[in-house]
Amino acid sequence: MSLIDLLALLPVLILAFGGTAILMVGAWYREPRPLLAGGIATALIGAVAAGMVPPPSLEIAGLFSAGGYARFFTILWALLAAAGLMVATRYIMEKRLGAGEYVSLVLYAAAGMALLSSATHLLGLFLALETFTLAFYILIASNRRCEMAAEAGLKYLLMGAVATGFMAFGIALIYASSGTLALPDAALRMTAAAGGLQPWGLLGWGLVLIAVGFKISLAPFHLWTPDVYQGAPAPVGGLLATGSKGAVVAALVGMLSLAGPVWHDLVDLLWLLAAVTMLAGALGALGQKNLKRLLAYSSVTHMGTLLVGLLCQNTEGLAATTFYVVVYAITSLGAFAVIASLADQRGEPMAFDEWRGLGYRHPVRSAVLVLILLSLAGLPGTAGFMAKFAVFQAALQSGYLGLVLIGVFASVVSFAFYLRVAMLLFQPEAPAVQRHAGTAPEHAVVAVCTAAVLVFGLFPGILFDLIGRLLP
Amino acid sequence: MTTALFYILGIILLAATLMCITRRNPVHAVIYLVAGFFALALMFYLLGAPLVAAWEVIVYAGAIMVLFLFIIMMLGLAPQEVPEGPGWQRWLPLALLSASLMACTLLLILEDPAAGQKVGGFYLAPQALGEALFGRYAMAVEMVSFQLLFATIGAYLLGRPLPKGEDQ
Amino acid sequence: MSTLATLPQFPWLSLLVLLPLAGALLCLLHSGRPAECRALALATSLAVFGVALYLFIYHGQGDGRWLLYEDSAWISRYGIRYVLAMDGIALLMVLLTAFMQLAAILLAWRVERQVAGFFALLLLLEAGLMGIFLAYDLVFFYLFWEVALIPMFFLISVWGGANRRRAALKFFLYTLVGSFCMLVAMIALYQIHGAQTGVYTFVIGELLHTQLTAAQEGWLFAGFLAAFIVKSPLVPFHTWLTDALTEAPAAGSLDLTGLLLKTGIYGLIRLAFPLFPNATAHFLPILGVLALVGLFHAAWSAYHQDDIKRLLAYSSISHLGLVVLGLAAWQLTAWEGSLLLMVTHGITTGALFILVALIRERTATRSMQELGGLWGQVPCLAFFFLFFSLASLGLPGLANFAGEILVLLGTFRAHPVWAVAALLGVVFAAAYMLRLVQGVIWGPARSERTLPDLTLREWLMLLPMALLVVWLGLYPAPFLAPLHGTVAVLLAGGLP
Amino acid sequence: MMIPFGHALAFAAALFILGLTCVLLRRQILMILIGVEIMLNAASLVFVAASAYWRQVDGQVFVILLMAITAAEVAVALAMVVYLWRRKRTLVADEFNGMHG
Amino acid sequence: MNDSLLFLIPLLPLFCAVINLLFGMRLPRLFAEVMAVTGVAGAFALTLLFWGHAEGDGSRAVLFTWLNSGTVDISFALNFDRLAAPMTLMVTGVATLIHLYAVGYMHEDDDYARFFALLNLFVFAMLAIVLADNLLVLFLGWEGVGLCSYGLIGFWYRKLENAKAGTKAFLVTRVGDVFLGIALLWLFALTGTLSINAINAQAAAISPGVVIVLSLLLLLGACGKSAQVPLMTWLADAMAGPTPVSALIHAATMVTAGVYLLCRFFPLVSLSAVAMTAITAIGAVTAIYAATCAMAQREIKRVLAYSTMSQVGYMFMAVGAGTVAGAMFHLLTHAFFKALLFMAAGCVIHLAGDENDIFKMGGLARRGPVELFWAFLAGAVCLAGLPLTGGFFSKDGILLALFTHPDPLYRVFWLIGVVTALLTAFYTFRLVYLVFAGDYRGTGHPHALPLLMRWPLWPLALLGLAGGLFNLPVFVGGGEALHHWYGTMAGREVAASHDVEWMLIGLAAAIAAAGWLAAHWRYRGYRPPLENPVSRFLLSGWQADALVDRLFVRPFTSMARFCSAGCDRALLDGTLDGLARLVSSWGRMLVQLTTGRLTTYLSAFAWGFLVLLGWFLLKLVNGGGH
Repeated sequence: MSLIDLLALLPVLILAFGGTAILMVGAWYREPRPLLAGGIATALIGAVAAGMVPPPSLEIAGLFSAGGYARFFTILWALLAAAGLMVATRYIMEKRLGAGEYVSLVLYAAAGMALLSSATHLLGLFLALETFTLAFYILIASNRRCEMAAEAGLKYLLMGAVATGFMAFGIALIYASSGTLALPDAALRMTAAAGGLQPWGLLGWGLVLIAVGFKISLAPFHLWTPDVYQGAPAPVGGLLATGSKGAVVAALVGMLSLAGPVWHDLVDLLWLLAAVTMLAGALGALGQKNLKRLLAYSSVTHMGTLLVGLLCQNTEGLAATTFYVVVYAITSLGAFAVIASLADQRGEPMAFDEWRGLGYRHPVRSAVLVLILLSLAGLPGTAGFMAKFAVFQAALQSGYLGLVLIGVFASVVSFAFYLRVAMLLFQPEAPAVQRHAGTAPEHAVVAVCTAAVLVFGLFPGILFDLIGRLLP
Repeated sequence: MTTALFYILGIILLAATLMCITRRNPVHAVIYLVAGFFALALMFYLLGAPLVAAWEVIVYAGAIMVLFLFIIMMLGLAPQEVPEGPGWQRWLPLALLSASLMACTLLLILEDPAAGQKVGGFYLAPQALGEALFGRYAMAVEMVSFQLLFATIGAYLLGRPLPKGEDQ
Repeated sequence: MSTLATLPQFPWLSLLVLLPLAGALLCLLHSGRPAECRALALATSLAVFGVALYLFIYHGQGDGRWLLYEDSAWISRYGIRYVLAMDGIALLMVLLTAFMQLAAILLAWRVERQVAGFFALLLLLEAGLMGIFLAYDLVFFYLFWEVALIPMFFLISVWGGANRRRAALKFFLYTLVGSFCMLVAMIALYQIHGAQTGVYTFVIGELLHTQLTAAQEGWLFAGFLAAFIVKSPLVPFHTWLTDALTEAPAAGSLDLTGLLLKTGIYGLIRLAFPLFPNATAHFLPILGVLALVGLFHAAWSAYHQDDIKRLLAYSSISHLGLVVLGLAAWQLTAWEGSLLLMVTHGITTGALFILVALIRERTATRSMQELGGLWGQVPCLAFFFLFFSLASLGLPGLANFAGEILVLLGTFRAHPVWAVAALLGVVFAAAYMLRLVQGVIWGPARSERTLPDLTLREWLMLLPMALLVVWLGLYPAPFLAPLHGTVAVLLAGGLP
Repeated sequence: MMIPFGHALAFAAALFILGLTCVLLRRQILMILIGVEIMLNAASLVFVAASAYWRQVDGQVFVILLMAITAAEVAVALAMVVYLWRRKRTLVADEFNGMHG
Repeated sequence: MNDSLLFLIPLLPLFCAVINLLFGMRLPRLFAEVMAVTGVAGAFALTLLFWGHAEGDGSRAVLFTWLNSGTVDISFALNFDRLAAPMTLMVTGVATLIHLYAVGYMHEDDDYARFFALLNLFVFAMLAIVLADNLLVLFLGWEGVGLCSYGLIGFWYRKLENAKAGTKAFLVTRVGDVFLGIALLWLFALTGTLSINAINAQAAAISPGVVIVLSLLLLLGACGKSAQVPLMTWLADAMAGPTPVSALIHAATMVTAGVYLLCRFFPLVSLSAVAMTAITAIGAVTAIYAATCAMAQREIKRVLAYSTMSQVGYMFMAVGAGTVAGAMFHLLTHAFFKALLFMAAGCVIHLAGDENDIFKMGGLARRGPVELFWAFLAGAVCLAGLPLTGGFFSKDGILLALFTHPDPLYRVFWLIGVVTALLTAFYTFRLVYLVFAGDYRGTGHPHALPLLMRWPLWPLALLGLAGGLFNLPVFVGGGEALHHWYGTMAGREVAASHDVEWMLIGLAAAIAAAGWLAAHWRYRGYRPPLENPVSRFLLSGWQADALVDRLFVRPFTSMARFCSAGCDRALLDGTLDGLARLVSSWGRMLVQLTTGRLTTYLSAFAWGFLVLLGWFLLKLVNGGGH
């Protein structure tokens, strides 16, 4: 660890130490507002630092990259953390949670996600993954007054632990077969058949894939998702749905760009995973009567689609996937932000009955939710469409017509369930009860997400150009 | 001699683990596992990793498993009354899994020349490991230290008693 | 095109798309004040109509090249451009859209619930339709193609009848399946073209010259066809329409039948045929047979309906069958007839849907069992009903006949048997339309209470339509004039 | 001592399977966690053996860090166990099935 | 004078119709009435004024282009030639009288504006047929008369039967229109034009087989409007309309449109002997069919309706026999006396207190104004073909043409014509006896007859009785004026020796007398109607309605049910719903995996791992490790 490394690590350090500092302050000073403000400020400073301070080296301690791609995601997750905190403000104050702990955990998770997105070493990958996963274990269950939160925490924790087991064993096998943990080498040496241990390594990659599959809820490892989304409070759910998944996918994209040929052997497996995931998510969401569970299943479909993009072993695919991740993160966060902003003493609106006719009480946020859902579904003009378009484009270019057709089928089914919610919001029969009017920070997050959905939908060039320049 | 010892230790490890996972009394299970980990620690030692062996005993057997034991005692967990009668549905994947994993292993050992290469005769001095840890991998150590810090917070947040009147 | 494109010109076409969009936004901003929303919507649609009329009068004459063309970069990564282009066909459709939208907005005047939303959706729909008719880049086109669905979906699902949710979902998903097929085909075409020429672009004009193998062309054509046939809708892909039209609110039905259905046929003309000429040539006979089957099937089905809205829905399908038949004949006269028929059908059937809505407002029913004798109670309304019914069944001198006879004259030259069969369908049209008229306006009055006859607003909707129906029936030449050049070019296998 | 690398891996694989068996068969949360520990130890065994095979330090470093992380995770997990016990007085995993579908 | 002014002839009634339609109800009643009569009378006057234009090759006037697309270039164009002129004159003239009559007839009805508008519109449409220069304009009128008859038959719309009768008329005639439409399309495809004269000029170039088919198509089209077998079922029901309507539409004008069409296309039709025979056959069958039906009818207007069909059958026979002049001659005289008969029948019905059944009349000669009886009788003798009446000469001309036709088959048609003449005389006098003779058998109270309903009868009676003068045969000293007027359009020259002609004329007179005598014998004193299967069969028009119902209507409705309920609802919607259910049931199955139990979730890990291992094994076995 040299000074250069530390400098290159600056944004993450800001997040991690800022979090720690707020934790310390929070131990004595229990007033939530300044702590939250501090947390948001820290996250924003981290984002600014990542954007403004050029890294002196492109590599940090051999474990992480500090290149543009890594920085990009660092900014994204830092901003996400800030948004997550903004959305969580009211939740923390109303539930009288420890603001210091909450803020520090979120910042810590953001640091973990940022590191994960830039991992170039299997050890770094593993550690970063564990870092934010641990934070989420705690965050999900942080509301100790809520039965469902406890259950969600337990499910996430146990599944996570098992996934960690798979991950560790997989990495071990990769190491055994290649003799290195540094990513490009680990992949390259396997194809070079150094020592002929390639099959073990392949099995190792498979096991890693299972663990990753759990994190980004690929079928059949997705079963926890709806329960956890439902149980976790919306601000945490928002982070879980966006950051935790996005960071893993970003890491996958990074790994893929570093480890090209090894994935070649995994293609058919990935193909199967992608297909099953898209279908499982779309079909599972069909019968849902709870918006958060529906969003969970929808995230499953989206991860399947992402995997399609990943499968395309070219820059098109990587760019498409990255674009998709960003868009998905923004959109999903928007959805959870709307849910959180409507939460009141009765809790968050979740069951469809609570949403019915809400458009007449809260027209703006309902309309925004509809827009977000349509973006998730992939309506042209929204960012979601461009994301799907990019992925399908790349997939067709790589010849995955079958996957595209499955994706199309899943999209049709997705439209069905998203539209059902959209209809529900504006059903006149039984006007819903008034929910919370929302606070300024919540509105700000919703507004930013909405704007992003539209801007990236109509002018995706901005983001595409950026990604094109950043891709490793 | 040591080669034979390795296999003996391996068998002890597996046997102890098997005992562990089949015990109905969690205390017994943990004790069996501790025994297994001792054997594992010795295997580490034989593979030329004395420091890891020591840590296995100290951290795993000594700290983690004791922590388990502590919790079991604290919560006063009785041996489970409900017999664990796993139906065939739960055995089936396991049986298939074990069979196929073993098949894979056998195939590899038989087919793969690299798997037949000998290991051993390698000794990594604790000093070298320490240098690696606090040299190249200092950043990882720092991350783990953060991890431990937040784990502490988490344990505190989750583990403290529920507020009055809200514990059911 | 080259000279036009280089000339700096006022972006009329963008204006056509953006005006309603702006109107929709303004409506939403005034969501608390229904009266202002109505005025805003009316003003917007009037403005759009004014622009369309201006274009018709001052830019309507052409020799088959683009009348107006706007082109600028949009998403350069995928070669997607912001291209709006107008030829004679598009001009006609734009004019129809602007006109029908005025009627729709007047018709929606009485909506009580969520007025701002309703009008915003109507205007959004108009923007979408304008985009469909003008966009000349595949992805840009697709954008509008889908965007136009959303307002219609909400119009049906929120303001519709008893089965609205089901109908709305069916409508949306059914058309969506087709659209997705088209999307996949679009991307595939893009890649094939890119691989061949190195130029990756979605601009239709550039894609025209892609070399495709027979199999490729067939599959891609099928993809496009899926979208357009469902939207048209050809039998047997039509059941969504009957439900959607029946359940939609009045203004929604008007737009759906008057405009949205035309987009399918427009897509065939604008995209599917020029892009895949060989596949088209192979497919035309099947298309003709499908159209005929649809013509008869829908006419028969219409005869069996009791709900007058559903009957009209089937009549729409039947008429569109004739339109498609004209296209399948691949003959200049038939094409011009089809295009004219699209316009006239939009107006006549649209007017009938308006009348159904007015009848429903007064009598609270749409069942022929419960209606009758309206001539004695609301003579003006009944007169218009009779008038438009007659126009719809193709009475010479009224609008539909002009289109129909051109279709038949043209089709007979290419496929006499088709034309003869289609003529038989004309009797069927008379059968169900007269049954409708008989059930609604003749017979004894069903209730004693007096019903109000047409109000000024309703006159404002119906009278221009009636005049237009007479005009189009007797002197369609001004509306045919912009078509001559364009159709000739299209039939020759190219686009300007 | 000289043993074929494959034999070490075979031991590890067997251990992993035993751990997985524990996870899948046992219903008590604590036992499931113990199963996870077994799986992690199987990974450790592979790391150490590979470290010897490649004559490198990295594998052992990973094991050390893995232990630390496990410790952290176990700490949180056990806190969760205590928390759940307080809520429900049971540690049978399937009892926590308030959400489903 | 400018030819374009010819357009005033049809446009005047149209203008008046539109004015009445739009403002009729808001302006004084008198205004509407004056408007209506002026429109038609004006057209009549204009026709006289423009008479000179018809001489020679006639005049052609183009108003503006209607349709232009590619090779299609169709204008609104009129052709006022020697065929059209007398027809125009007849239509406008008879229509004027009928309008006058209608003013009287409708004076108690409040819905007069619609009535007069439709009446005027009807005249306009008929004029469009008559004056059409091209087939499309003809078609416009063709459909137009269909529409107006629809509106007028169903005029008293509150009775659903009336509306249904109107619908029936429209639909059945539209079936005929389809055939005309096919002919139109085909002719356009063959000749590239729709101008009737141009088509006739090019007719010789069309291959004979096609000519046959085209002629048959035209014939079928004509059958629809002229209520000939097989498209005759609508006419009898059409009597549901007000009597002036019956007089106008179903006696004088609309039903003659078919004959006029065939005459217009005579150069084309006459090219094919087969087609000519078919025309004659249709005419003959209709003539005898309608005559038999008329013998058993009980309603006065239905008797007249069937007689119209029968007489139009004669006109068809005339065309078939090749004499356009003969057909037109009968058309004209028939128009006069049939309009007269209908209008008189309207008066009779008025007198009988809106009673239609002739068996509930009787003695009306004494009940009403005596001139009514004489007017009716004048019409009747014309219809029956008593010597020296207009009907006698025109009918005789047709029989002569049939008799002298070189084809022996035409003798059969001639025989049918003769038999029909006998039947005609019989049922005509049956009508006269039942209505006017004996004592009043009804219960209704007579309405007063306004003057306007009475005096328009006289000109018509005069025209009917003296109609023979228009085309008096040479051998009785006439000049065959009509025949000469038509010139080249007159069709075949009917040549026969004077002996034959005198023989036929004697036969005709004898037959008419025989019919009268038979009726005298049978109905001199009142006898109740026969109730036997034969009369029931004839009363129902040979069960034609039932036949049509079974052959066409029922299959149509059951097909409609099949398409709508069977195909769309059950099959298509059922398939879609089934697909939706299938997909959502997959969804339910998948969701059942999310049991909420951790053990399930964990075993999903195991299954996933298993798949991975399976794939791995496969790879190992296949690739030997690579």
